[in-house]
Amino acid sequence: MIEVCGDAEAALRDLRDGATVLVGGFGEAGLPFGLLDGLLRCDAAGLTVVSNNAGNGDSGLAAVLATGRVRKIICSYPRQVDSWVFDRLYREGKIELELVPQGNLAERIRAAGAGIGGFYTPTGVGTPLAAGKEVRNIAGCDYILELPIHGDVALIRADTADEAGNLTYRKTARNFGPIMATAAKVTVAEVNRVVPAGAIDPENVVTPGIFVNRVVLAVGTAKAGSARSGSRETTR
Amino acid sequence: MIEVCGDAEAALRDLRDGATVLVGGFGEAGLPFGLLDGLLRCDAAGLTVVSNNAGNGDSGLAAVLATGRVRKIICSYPRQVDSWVFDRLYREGKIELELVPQGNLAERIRAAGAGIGGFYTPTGVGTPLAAGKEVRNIAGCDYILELPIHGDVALIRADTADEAGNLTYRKTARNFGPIMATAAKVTVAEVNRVVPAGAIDPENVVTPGIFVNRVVLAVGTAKAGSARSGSRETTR
Amino acid sequence: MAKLVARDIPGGSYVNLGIGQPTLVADYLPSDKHVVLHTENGMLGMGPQAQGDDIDPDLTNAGKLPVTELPGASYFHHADSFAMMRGGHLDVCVMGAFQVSTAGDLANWHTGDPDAIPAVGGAMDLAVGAKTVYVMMTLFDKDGTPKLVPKCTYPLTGLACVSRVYTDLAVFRLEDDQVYVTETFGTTVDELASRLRVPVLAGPFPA
Amino acid sequence: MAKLVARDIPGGSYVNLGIGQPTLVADYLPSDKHVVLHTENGMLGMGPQAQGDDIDPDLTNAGKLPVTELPGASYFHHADSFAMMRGGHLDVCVMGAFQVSTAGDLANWHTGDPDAIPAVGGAMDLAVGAKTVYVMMTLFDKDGTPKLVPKCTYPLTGLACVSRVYTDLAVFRLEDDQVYVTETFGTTVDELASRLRVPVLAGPFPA
Repeated sequence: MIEVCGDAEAALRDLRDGATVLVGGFGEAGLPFGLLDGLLRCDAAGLTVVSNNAGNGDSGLAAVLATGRVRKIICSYPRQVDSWVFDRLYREGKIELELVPQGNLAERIRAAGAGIGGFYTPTGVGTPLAAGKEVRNIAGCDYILELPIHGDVALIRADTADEAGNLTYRKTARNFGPIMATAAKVTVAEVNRVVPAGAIDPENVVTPGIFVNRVVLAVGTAKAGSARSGSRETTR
Repeated sequence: MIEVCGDAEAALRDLRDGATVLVGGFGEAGLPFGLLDGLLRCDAAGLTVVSNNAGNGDSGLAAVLATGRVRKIICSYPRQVDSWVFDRLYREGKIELELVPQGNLAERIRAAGAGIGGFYTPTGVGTPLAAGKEVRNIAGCDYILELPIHGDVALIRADTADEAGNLTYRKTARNFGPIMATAAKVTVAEVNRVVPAGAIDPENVVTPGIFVNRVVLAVGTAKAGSARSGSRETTR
Repeated sequence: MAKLVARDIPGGSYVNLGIGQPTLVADYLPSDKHVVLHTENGMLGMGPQAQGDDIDPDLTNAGKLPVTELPGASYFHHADSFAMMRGGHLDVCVMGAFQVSTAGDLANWHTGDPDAIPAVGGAMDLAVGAKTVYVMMTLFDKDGTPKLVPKCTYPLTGLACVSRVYTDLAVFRLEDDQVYVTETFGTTVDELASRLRVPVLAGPFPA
Repeated sequence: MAKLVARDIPGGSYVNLGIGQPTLVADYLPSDKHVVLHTENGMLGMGPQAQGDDIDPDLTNAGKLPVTELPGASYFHHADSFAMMRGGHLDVCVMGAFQVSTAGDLANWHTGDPDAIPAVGGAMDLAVGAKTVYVMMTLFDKDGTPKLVPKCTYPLTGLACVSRVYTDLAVFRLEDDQVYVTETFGTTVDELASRLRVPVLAGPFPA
């Protein structure tokens, strides 16, 4: 059974200083704009954010970075044409960057959710991003050891939630949502609608409810990927 | 684009001596009975079979083992009330057994499909099944190193295939199918029906077509998990 | 015994019930307790055993028995199912045992008989993965040998994983290498202390 | 150049087209060639760029541009998408490059400028994962410096991964540390040999 929160602040009520926050999305597809807006209104500082990108324009993740409350970002692709907020903080030395190849980032998040202590990946071998990492030859190929990335909170964007917490996603907005949901102590999903348990075909559930703690309905925002507001079709 | 084979023998035409064959199923749910019947009629010997169980009764995987053409089985739960074929071969020293905890078995198959060179798992630490395996302490916990299990051929049971090779499954018959499909050079799926590309909602595809090479329609067998015969709804 | 286990499972938990006796626990979990059952072959939201026309060979539990699905169920493949277990997402798992040690070590997959054909299934994954592991077993085997032991002599399933042991004679809580007796059935803590080869303390369940 | 790459992609291949120029290759892949496009943000069966009402902010390619879906498409999450790449399931990927070495080493994510903000994305995963890596680039940079080099001086993306290089002046095949020129455009093999700092051999494409 999930908790359907009235607003993003309620969903983020136990966010603490120094927390690691996993933020879904690839570019703006799958970015939980409503939850990020809620994050703006939280006090927690010294955060580590794990997300594929480091914000675009002035809203969403960029607005969160602009508060100065993010100490470090772990991502694969911070530099974009409109990543000026991150760019400035980085050049001013106000934010730490851990750059991780995208597939290793995804696999490290999955490993955290799957109870894997570490894994050997071929990605990055022989490159500067393997610096300081253990290299091991297995069956004739070189691999580097990568460790899991655990989150305190995961903020993800989904399409439909049922009251058992099961989630579906929309198209490529699925991206990091399903794996981040598994890797955090508390997972909050921003959704377009909440339906009764049983309304999602069990064969089509992408994220089982065991990985979801709280849900908030999306509010329409000008830049939101799935911009339409959420609806609660029914309550139990 | 997948190849729809007329029968199991055609689908198994390039099975070679010494091949590693991944066989889906948990008990009889998801066991590809038609493909296993086809395997009976192949000549390939010295096979290694990877499957959760080691056959029940006298049909399916048990019948394949009874041919004496399986040199080794990698599985988690060979001993069952009706596993007499395996039991006899094992006691006679005619089959080698590699016993792997079920989750490590699943993760090793996934690792093969995912290009992971090895991974650290907590499962089995301190037990006889960790004998000879590297133990490593990471962040205060002990883990053992497990290596991927690659297949030459995967034989799986699915529900619907589209002509792009996308698969859906039925209920708990899904079990090992999706991961075995990723871990073999050639994947053959036994299905209940083949539909045109586009007939499966892209959100509901469980195994993307990239992992599927050949499809055969299921034939009704008395013991088959999904016993109804397959149908080809349309061809391109 | 199944009734006691059911009583002690917190409402809203995600629970895996092992093969055999533990499956009986499901009969004592009222639906308003909102316990969600996991079966490691790939399902959450498992319902009661299937009967008659509801039997579907594609819908079974880990014991390969036909079961049903409840509203809010989901299906997933084996790697995802065991990731769920290994990753610490299940609140409780209930398993049988040959032996449990005072440190919470579990032996339940092999008697050590060199002639036995070994089979492990998902027992080791459950032992390390679930947040809490409850064991259901008789306290003594047929020869009267205690199954709650200072150190397991049977091959281990997992280390320091069991937190509660439900037996025909008493319920035990294992904590910091201490054994607390929290309930007795037709016996006393003193009598248990004399029959077991491990020190036991009388102790109520924590709230 | 995009047309040549498209010509050389085998029918029925699963292909990832990198950001920028490689995306143009899609325009030259006729549908009867049955090439299936992968985008690493989580889709197989990607169609052309979306226009007008077809634009859906939830359906984008790896360059974050709106795209469409073709019949037979599928969506999957990032761990599955990169497992597909890393696991060697893609037949061809096409990327841009700053430098390619004769051994097939690829440098395409960082110029080495210490002031630059680094960003890598999925380039390293594609470099190690795809069965064959084609590079599209100009053969010389603005200063006339060759980009096909004995050894990359820019930070590497992957080792020994590139097998073909499509440039404005010629197409190259890299094999066993040899550079074969398979086509030239307004130049000759001899002329190329004199302008490059690596030995080149004239060689036809293998069948």
